[in-house]
Amino acid sequence: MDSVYQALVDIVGQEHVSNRPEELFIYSYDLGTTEPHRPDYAVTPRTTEEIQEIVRLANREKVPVVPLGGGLSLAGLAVPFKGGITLDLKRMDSILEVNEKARYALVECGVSQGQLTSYLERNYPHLTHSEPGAPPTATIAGNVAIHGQGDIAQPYGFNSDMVNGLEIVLPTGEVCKFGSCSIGSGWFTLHPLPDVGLFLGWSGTTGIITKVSIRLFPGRRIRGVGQFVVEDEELVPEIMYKLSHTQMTEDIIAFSQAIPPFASGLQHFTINIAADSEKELEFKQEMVWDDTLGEYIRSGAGGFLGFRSGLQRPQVSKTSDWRKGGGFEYVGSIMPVDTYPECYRRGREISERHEIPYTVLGRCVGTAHAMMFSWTYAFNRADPETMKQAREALHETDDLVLELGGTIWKPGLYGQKLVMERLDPNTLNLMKKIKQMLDPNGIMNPGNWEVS
Amino acid sequence: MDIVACIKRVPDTSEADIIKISPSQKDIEKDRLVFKINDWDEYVLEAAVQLKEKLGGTLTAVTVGPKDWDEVLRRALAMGADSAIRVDQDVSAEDPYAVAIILEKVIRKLSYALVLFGAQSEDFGSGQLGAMVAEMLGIPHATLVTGLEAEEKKVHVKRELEAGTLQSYTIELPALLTIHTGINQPRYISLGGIRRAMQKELQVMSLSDLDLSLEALTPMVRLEKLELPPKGKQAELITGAPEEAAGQLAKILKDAGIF
Amino acid sequence: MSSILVVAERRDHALADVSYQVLSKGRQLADQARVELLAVVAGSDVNAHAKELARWADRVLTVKSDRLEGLLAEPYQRIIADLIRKRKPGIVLMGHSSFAMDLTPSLSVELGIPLVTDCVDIFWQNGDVLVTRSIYNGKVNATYSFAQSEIVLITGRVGEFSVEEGRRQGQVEEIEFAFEEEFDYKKFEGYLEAEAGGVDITQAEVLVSVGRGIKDKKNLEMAEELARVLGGVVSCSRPIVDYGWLPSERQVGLSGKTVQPKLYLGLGISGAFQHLVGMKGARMTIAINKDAKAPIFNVADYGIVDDLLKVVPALVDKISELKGKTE
Amino acid sequence: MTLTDFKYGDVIHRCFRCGYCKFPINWMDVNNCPAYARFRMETYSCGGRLWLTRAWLDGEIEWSDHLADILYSCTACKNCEVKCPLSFNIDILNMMVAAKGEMVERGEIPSAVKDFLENIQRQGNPYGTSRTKRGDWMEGTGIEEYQGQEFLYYVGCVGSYDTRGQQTARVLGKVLQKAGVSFGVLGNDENCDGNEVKNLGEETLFEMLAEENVAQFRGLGVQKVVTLSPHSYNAIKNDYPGFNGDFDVLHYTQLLQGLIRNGGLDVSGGYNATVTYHDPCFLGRWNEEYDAPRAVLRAIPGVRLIEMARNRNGALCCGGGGGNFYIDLLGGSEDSPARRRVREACETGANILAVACPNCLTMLEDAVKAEGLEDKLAVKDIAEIVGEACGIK
Repeated sequence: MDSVYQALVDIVGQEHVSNRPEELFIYSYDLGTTEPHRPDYAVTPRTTEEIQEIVRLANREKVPVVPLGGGLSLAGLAVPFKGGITLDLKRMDSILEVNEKARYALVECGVSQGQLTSYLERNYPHLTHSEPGAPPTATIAGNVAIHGQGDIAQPYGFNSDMVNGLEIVLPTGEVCKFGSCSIGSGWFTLHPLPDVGLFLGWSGTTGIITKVSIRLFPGRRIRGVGQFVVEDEELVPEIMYKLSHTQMTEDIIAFSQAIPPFASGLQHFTINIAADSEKELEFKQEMVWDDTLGEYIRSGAGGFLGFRSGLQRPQVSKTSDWRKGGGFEYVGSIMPVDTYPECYRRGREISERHEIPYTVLGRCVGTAHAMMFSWTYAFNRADPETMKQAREALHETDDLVLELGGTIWKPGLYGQKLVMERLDPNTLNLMKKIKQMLDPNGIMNPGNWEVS
Repeated sequence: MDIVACIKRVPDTSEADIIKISPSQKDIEKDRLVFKINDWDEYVLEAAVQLKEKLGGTLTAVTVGPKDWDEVLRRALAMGADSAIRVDQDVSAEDPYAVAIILEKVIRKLSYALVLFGAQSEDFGSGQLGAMVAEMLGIPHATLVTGLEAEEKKVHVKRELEAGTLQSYTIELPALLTIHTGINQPRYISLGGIRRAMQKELQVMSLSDLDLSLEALTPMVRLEKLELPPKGKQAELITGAPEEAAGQLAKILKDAGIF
Repeated sequence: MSSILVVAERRDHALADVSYQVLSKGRQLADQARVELLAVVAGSDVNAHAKELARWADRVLTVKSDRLEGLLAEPYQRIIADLIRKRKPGIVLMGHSSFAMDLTPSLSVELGIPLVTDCVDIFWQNGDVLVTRSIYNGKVNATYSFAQSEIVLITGRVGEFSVEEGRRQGQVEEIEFAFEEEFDYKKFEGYLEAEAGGVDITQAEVLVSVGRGIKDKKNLEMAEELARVLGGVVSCSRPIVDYGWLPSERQVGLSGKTVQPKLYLGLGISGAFQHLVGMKGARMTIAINKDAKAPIFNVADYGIVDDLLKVVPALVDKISELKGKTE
Repeated sequence: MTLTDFKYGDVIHRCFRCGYCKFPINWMDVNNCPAYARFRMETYSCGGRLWLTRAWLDGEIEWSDHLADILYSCTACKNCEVKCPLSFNIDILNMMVAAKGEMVERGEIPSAVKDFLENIQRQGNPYGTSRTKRGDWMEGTGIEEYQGQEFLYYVGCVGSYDTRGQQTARVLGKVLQKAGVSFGVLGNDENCDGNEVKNLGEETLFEMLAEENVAQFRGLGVQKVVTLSPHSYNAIKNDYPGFNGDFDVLHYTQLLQGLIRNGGLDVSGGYNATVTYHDPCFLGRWNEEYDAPRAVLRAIPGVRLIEMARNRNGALCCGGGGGNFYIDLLGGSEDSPARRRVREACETGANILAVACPNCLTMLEDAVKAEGLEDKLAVKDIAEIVGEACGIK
């Protein structure tokens, strides 16, 4: 009898542990191109206490622990490269508190984006959170853990900048709280207490987020999406700059893709505007369309494609069907806005070299302080050749990001290596110390950010 | 390894209250009943098919009965039997000895290393047939087999005694075993499989094909009469919706000092 | 008819209970017909058993042989067949044990004599012996007579015949028997006891016993829960072991354990004889079963005719409530 | 069978496992896939089942009891098809059924499924109860055998054998009598409709049942059928035409809606309760009939109809589909879909949970007991509510 298995059963109960081939198969796969690795156990805990016991067990037995949220990073961040215990956290799905006045929501780590969106729509229609482009099964906690950005990134920045507090189970099993909650106050602010930068962006290698408080923002009654297009990619940076200057938009996305063919080569803008009254909407649209984009339309450099009321959330999964189906993976990066034209051109080259319909996208983060630029490569899951092509394209793109002076967003193992090669030695050394201090047995999501 | 599996068809009598004795008192009324393969014989076929899958050889299914009985042979064919033989003779009322005489004749015509029977039947359940045939064929046997491992020349069997005790034997082939429930998990036979088995040839033999006459089958045992068994003491029934009944029962248990 | 012969069966160097049962029945039949009752016992150490049998039998025949280990049917068959040929008893009686099932059919073929197995009654009618069997798994009784046969072979159902006190002192006669063959085509390898998994249902005061009606392995949890609140353990009928849902050590019945709990609560057990014979000793029997006509209701003190999947959870609650009150 | 022989071998890889299939329309809860709601392991999600099926056919994993349980835990509720954004979504359930079909052909299926199918082969119902008892439910109702009446009232297995189902079958019969509808039933001659058999992957058995039923209906000159169960309704409406069985079939709520509208049925007796309605999958998502049952309820004086957060094509399945009302792979936990559903119904403040399907009725009523909500919430079939409203005791 497997003693670790038995111990896990004692912690979470028979039904929430498996070491059977079926679960091990499913949890060995990322949705992207990363090669599968089987965990030894799949566990679905319900409480922070259970997670603590599991982590302590893992330290005793020197078994890796791999936390898993929605599993939609596509970069293989939750693939159990060294086996061990995959912790599927999606059963911890309670929305614990919505503080209307202080505009924050406290959620357990398994709460999905869709769940919170729907909850707010039904109970607090005047509040919203920054929902990323991922499918709604993506989790709030997973997204902040990888520095995600959402559909109100333009005014408010990274989702990880919206964190008001965290509850973390350390790799050694202790529970720590960060932010005002750590001194027994509400979960309304992270500052001015000591920094928690030890956990965000570490891809679950320094601890397991069990609770997170994130900021909520005004959810306006009327939301609409305007479509704008230019032929010349060189124009995109200044347009993004000007649009963000108006402070009238919630989301600015520029994208270009090979499908449908007639639109190939064009740069499309999706511009979200929200308002509480027709008057306000009209005013904002004037600022955006007449005062900002008007000149491009008049000069013929750009065109207005239309305006749809209501917020259309992109169903990115459809990209997975571009090459007879099964999947896609993208390289995300955080880039200076003015690199857009080069990102687009070089990305398109890479795609074409690998016979993949190109699709690139830049989302304005903050007041054009940066953009999240992504290169997406679809593949056919039934055709290993296309997966190989995609994998190569992804690696070339990782190289490109750094060449163009950007940083890779939620890099996979290959990207992490590139980043660590370039990291300032002193910083790398500090990371090493932090990692060794927090995770002496190296059990947390090993393979990722292996500084030591 | 060549295997012969002897199987039969029985009425589904799982519900007590659908059984009626016919006026003659010599049989039960069968018109309201549906028929099925004998429970034990499902284990026989599963065991036979598993041996065939493991060791190769042929599997022949045999039954003795009227046309309707083809259906159990179809199941056998659907499961993987290579051929099936039905001796067209209604012996359902006869004593096992008569049936044994017929089966001996059939089996002697076939190539076999192992002959399998169900340990008993759901209807008469005398549990005699297999061992009788073994004696007639002059080959060793083991009844009530719940464990079976076969090699080319011999089989290792576990047979069941009372009180959870088993005894194990090694028996040289050819041999005859009667198979008990629980030796395996019989697979489901899809209707598609049964329909496909309709294509396979199914051989029908008459007594004369076996150089047998009805006289040879004269039973040594005569059925006098059938009757419903005397009622034992009847349980006091607790009625009402589940939770009411449960409530009363809980009280009874408490009063009885169970808890 | 000159005599009735009872074939005694030994298990673990003791006489099997069923042998006493058929011996008593044989005594009764012999007295009614005023014929001699013979008993035969074979094995390596049979003297003690011979004395035992002599309390019922007029004459006990012993066959000393160390070739009979492992209840190998064939050597027994040789001995008994030879004996029957020589003594020509009118009735040969044996308990319907696993051993008898291995032995009697081939014996009847060898001697060309009729065999009726697993009889629940054996009686005289106008000088002929008649037997009653239980068929269609317990739902019909069939009575048989024997067409003109000098010798008939009958096995009696386990637990069906009560044991009368034996007060005789029959004679003991040792018979010589020499085997003419090696039985090397069939080798006894040993006895295997059901592997013990820690739960001994024979010691439990309360048994919650599950049968086919439980429908799915998963529903065992329900029974476990009920057993917990009643401070008992879960046992089962044969199909549950056949399905592999519980180990055979939990099986009550002929091929399983015989139990005598304070309470026997049968869930979805129809009550085939093979099962009932193992729980007759229960002081209180309760049955929950969908089929109102299930035989278990003929032995139970109380019954609920309903879906156990609905009753059991309710029962667990009610019991917990009542316990709550007392504690 | 290998992946290449698999009828859907060229599409099954297209599932990206994005997980939209776990949600209801309004995203309020990732637990709208009954099997995933029950087990919360990715294997039990729609995507998990598709990936496992592909891996099995590909030889990447072996068949196992566990794999069989996972596939058979799909209740065919169609939530995944409604939510999947990709164009192959129309084949998701077909893929599941085809995979189950492969297990059926190999004979490797959960023991409860084996019982279910063998019982239907023998007795024409999943319970294995004698065919000769199928008509017992109608004792003392004065309901006639079908002999050329306008409607054949097809009761189905649950209505014919399950105690609770029988009550509903009787009430509906009386309601139809009261409304003066000309109808008859098949009694002991009724056979299983086969809807579940098809979803359990036993294609040939389903074909046989469909052929026999169509032949029987036509032989009797049946033109119009009204069913108690949405499962029967679905089979007769969508599958029987493929067997030359073109019948004008109604679910009873559709018939009652018409009768009430044109005054054929007097429900002025009323029914005083706050009612929430649970959409049965085979009436709702499968046949997009969301309005008739609600219209019937609204027509009854005293009924205050309120909706659960998950309703219509976003409704959570009771967990009884795909044969699970019998094989019950999703039971035994507070996460069982039926128990989740009755808790949701309770949250609305309703005191009556109305259903229009005998399977839902038994599933949800048991769940109410398991949750100990008897004093807050009662499960009633719409037929029973109508029955009371028109004075049938």
